[in-house]
Amino acid sequence: MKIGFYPGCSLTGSSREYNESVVAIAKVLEIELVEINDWNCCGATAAHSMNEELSLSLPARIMALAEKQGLTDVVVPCAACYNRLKMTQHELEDDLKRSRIKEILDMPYQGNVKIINVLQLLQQYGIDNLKAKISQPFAHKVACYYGCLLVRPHAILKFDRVEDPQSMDEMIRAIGGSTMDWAFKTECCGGGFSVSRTDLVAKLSGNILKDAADRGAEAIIVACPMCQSNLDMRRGAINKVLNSQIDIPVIYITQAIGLAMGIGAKELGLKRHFVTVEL
Amino acid sequence: MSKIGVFICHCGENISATVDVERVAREIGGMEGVAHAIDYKYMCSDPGQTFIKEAIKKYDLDGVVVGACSPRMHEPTFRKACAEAGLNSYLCEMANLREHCSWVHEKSEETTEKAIDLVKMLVQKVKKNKALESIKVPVTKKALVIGGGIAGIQASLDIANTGHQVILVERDPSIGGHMSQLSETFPTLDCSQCILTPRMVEVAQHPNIKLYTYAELESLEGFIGNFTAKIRLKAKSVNYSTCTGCGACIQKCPVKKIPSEFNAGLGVRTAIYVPFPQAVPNKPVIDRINCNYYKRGACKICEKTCQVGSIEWDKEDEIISEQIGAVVLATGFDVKGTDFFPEYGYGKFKDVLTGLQFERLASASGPTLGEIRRPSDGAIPKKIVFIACAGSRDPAKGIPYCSKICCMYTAKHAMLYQHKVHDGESTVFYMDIRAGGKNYEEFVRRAIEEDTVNYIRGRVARVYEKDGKLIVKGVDTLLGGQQVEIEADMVVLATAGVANCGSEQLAQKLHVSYDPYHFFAEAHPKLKPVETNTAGIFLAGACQAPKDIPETVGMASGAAVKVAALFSKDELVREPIIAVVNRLAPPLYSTCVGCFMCETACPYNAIEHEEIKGRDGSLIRTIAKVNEGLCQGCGTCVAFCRSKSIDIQGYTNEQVYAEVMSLLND
Amino acid sequence: MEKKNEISDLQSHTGVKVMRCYQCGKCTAGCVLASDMNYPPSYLMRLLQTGTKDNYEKILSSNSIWLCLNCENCVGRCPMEIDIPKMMDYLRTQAIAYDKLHPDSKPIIAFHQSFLDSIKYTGRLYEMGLIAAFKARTFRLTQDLAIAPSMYLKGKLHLLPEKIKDRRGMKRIFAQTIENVKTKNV
Amino acid sequence: MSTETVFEPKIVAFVCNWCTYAGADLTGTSRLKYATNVKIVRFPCTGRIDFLLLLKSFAQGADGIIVSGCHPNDCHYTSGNFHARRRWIAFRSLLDMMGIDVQRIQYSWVSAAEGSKWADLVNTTVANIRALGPYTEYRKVADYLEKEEQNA
Repeated sequence: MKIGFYPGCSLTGSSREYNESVVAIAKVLEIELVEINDWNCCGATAAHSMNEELSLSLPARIMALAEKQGLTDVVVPCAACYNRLKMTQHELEDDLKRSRIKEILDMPYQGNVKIINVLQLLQQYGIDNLKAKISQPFAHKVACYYGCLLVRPHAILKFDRVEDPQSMDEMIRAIGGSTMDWAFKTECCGGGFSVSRTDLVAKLSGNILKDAADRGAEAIIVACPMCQSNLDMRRGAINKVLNSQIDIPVIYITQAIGLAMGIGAKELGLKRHFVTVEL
Repeated sequence: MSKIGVFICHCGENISATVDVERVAREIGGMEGVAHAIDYKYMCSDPGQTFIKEAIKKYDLDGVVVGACSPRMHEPTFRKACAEAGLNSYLCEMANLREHCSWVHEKSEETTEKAIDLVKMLVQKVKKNKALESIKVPVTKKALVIGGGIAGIQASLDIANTGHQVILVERDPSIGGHMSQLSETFPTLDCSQCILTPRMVEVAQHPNIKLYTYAELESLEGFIGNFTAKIRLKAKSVNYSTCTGCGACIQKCPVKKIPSEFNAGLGVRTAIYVPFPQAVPNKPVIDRINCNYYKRGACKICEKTCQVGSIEWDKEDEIISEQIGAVVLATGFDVKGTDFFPEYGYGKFKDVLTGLQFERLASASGPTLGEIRRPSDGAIPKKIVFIACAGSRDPAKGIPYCSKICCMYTAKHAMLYQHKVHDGESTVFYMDIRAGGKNYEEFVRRAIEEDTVNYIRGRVARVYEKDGKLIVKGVDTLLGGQQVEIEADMVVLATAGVANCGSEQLAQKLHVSYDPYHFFAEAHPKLKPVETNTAGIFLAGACQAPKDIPETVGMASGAAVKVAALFSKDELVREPIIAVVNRLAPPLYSTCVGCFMCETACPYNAIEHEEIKGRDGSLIRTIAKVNEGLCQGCGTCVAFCRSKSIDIQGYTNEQVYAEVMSLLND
Repeated sequence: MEKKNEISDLQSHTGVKVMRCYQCGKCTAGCVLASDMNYPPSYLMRLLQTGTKDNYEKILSSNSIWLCLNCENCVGRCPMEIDIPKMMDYLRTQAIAYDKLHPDSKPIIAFHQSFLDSIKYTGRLYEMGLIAAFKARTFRLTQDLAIAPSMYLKGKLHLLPEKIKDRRGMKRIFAQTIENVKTKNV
Repeated sequence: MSTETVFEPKIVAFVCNWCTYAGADLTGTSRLKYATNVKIVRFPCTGRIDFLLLLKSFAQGADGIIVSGCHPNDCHYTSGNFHARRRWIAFRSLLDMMGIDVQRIQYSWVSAAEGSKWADLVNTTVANIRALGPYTEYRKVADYLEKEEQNA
């Protein structure tokens, strides 16, 4: 199986362990990831907060490059990038906007590249085929945290259920773990305020962490670098707000799967977390 | 040269505001064959009609065109007026200047010109109109009432009490409908069953009412006064003529865990069952989907326990045929479940209920004998939250319309809760309180002021479960959008009232129209609320739109009166809008070549074969003949006729060609 | 016919019909930051419905538009499917043009600008540079001193930026959009 | 938009009494606005509509035609609209043969409850026909009809 790959900035920097784990399991699953040449940043929250045309041009360039490279499907592990690319594709269905953006880029853009997230990639690969690769069942009780960008807006992303989504839970169960019903699956962690408003991030991520802890989660499973860094890197600030010592690790779904496949903690980047991972 | 009279109505200002009515009258007056043309403020008013009558006499008119509202509104009015002045009523036509012109266009040249064209078109048609005699048909004085809820019960009793026969058909094993499931009723808080059950018994005992429970309409054919209804009597597997209703079989039935429909899924029932203790008839049916015997061919315990041998295993559905003259549709409504609301848990929280389920909890005949207890653990909820508009007024996830009854029953629920759980706290999240109705607003005020129900103006974003509590995240918009969080023990959703399942198919069987939400459509939103577009079929209750009990009962009585009025005559006149095959003098007799394409096209088998014989009795030709009783005047045969020998009165080829020509050559 | 004003511009631009809102408050009830906002979403909708210039300016100078995280909870639950986040994006761009920005917007805008600068010059996000620039803009010299080094040690920070080849293309994109004063949002 | 430069097509609508005529009444009671170009001829049922009548209309200079009745299964007369639909399908090929652009006839279903659908139908049809321009080859149709009448 061969598929286009857009890592995005976080995966080459602050969240490189996500990248490492994606690459590691892709190898085991014999999925060839073809990186988009000379890709740029999607603009994330900053661009669409500041200027709409910019927020459309940056993702459009990425997809134009993918088209040029002849990629039909592109997997985007970062939920933020995934969301921006999908939203841009949707916005550019409007002829006026499309022609304007093509003029800005001066590159051809069809808008027909299929953008999928990691969970969709694994679903395509097949849960049963995935099971076949499991050597050390991931026997832990975890809380799957989806956040905002993976599931909303449902009308455009059309991925999973908008409240209480299940795709990650199914995957965890498939690799031998157990999941829980909890209340903050899709509540916002503070996303883009990671640097600018750490106080609000601590508050919002605090609510999430507390509920998971109260329900006895051994780990929180995520598929978004922003969620991961807010819940992991900001743990000090969070624990201050909650005035408690919650030390539940926050790991990527790909890391969990990697562990179940028997891949080493180092190779999966588990050593890079702030909250020590002992699973 | 014809003498047509043309009368242009201003309809107050409804037409004259955008159409230059004087100019219309002026220009039509100049038309060839128009003897008289005037405009007047209200043509349908008494003086207006007098103008027409006088003109008919004064100018000896041989045709009348009234340019006013839709013929669907006032055609009968003006045709009657013409008849009173001695002009055959079918020589009167209407040009629709209101619904099809003044109301849908801005004031302009074009609008006035369109009005002129429409009137001209009808003038050209009316020139070709022929005097017609209306057809008299007998009336079968027996009514079919579909649905045995309070609407059907009321309609049946009212019709039966006028001395006419009624056939009442109910889908479920017992009559009673939703009303029998209710605890107390607003705004008086009298017990629903106490006022309903006597009516149910009256229905069963009434000499003029034939009750078919566990039965459904299979098909309906014919027309007003002369319908044939086929009714499917579903196999009850119990012989009602011998069954005493002792209930021994129910005691012994081993299949005990079937969710009870009557208790809205909160209670359980057996496979052989009577829906509820006060059921009418109070005799059981076997639910074949869940019965052990029908599932795996073994059990038959009920048969062993039955003293009188009433179990009929091999009984099959039976289809009976009834001749009837009118139909009353009273199939009621349904409530949306809790599972369609993602943010309220997709229906997975046991203690999030629908209003109807709460009725069962509050009802003395319910699964908790009237105690408010949580389905999850049987505990008495100390904090309860009611969420109004859960699905109603919600185009995104529910339905755009207001279900109308929820504001009142939610107030009632909160009140009942406070009466039953004295130390309890109840909160209602609402958007608006719609309490229009006698003593309704007073009732809501009582809930707030005397029973201390906490009303919060705002919607709930989501409900989630934590440590056995239901966390309700709401808002108080009257405090500028202050967030409110309540740890509740039970949440009740006032889910929307929707059209009953199968209503669309039923409408199609009956050829009545229905709205986008599958509620049956009334003939006129104001003036014909109980009639449908199909003559002889009437509406009662919530099958037309969500309604409370008083309204439903009123509407049911209204429908009954319409039926009684229809049955007050021995025969009724039908419009002679039917097909005819032309007849000519010998040797031609008719242009019909006897290909009988019309016969293949006719939906009513109204085409007969007529043999034309010579004096010596020898067969000359066989041509088509239309049975006046069966023909409904759809005209499909006309389009099929190659030799143009069959035509439809009121819409003849001559007439419609004249209309089209007039529109295109001005 | 609706008259041409700020509201009609907002509507024609975002496709949001402010009059669709019937003030049920569901958006506010579910908004994670409503309690930190000057005006929670439903209240903001009401301000827009009045159509007055004063109320519109109240919104532009409020912190609400900057605290909105675009988490999309509101639109996901809105019975009338009103796209509040899209509206917020628009209002932010309008607020920048309008000179009375709420103080809460400063660090947020500073972050966004540092972020975009990094993209403009390198084509990608240079986190070390971002943090440095952000500190410079906000004078929050001490913030994150604790975690930055450990980020570096965990290999989460590069000392040097990754640069894409087609940096000219990047500059062109910026020149034609955010730096182009005439740029009206498509 | 300057009306004097725009071509105003002549459009005749053949509708059934029970669904579309009533639907158009609802458009009125709902005060929805639409173009004045379309004029309604009322029939008991679309099953009644003889498609030669449509040709006649073209021969007489109609630029476009709307035929509309009840939705499938909703026909007041059970099956009239099905007959109409079958005949319409056959009729289309005849139109092609005669070089009449099928787009000049808008075949649709509008129920008694679909007032807004009627307004949309009228407006889109007017726009489409306007785009197609005036129908000029009606002479051809007229000749055809004369032949037909001789044969009959």
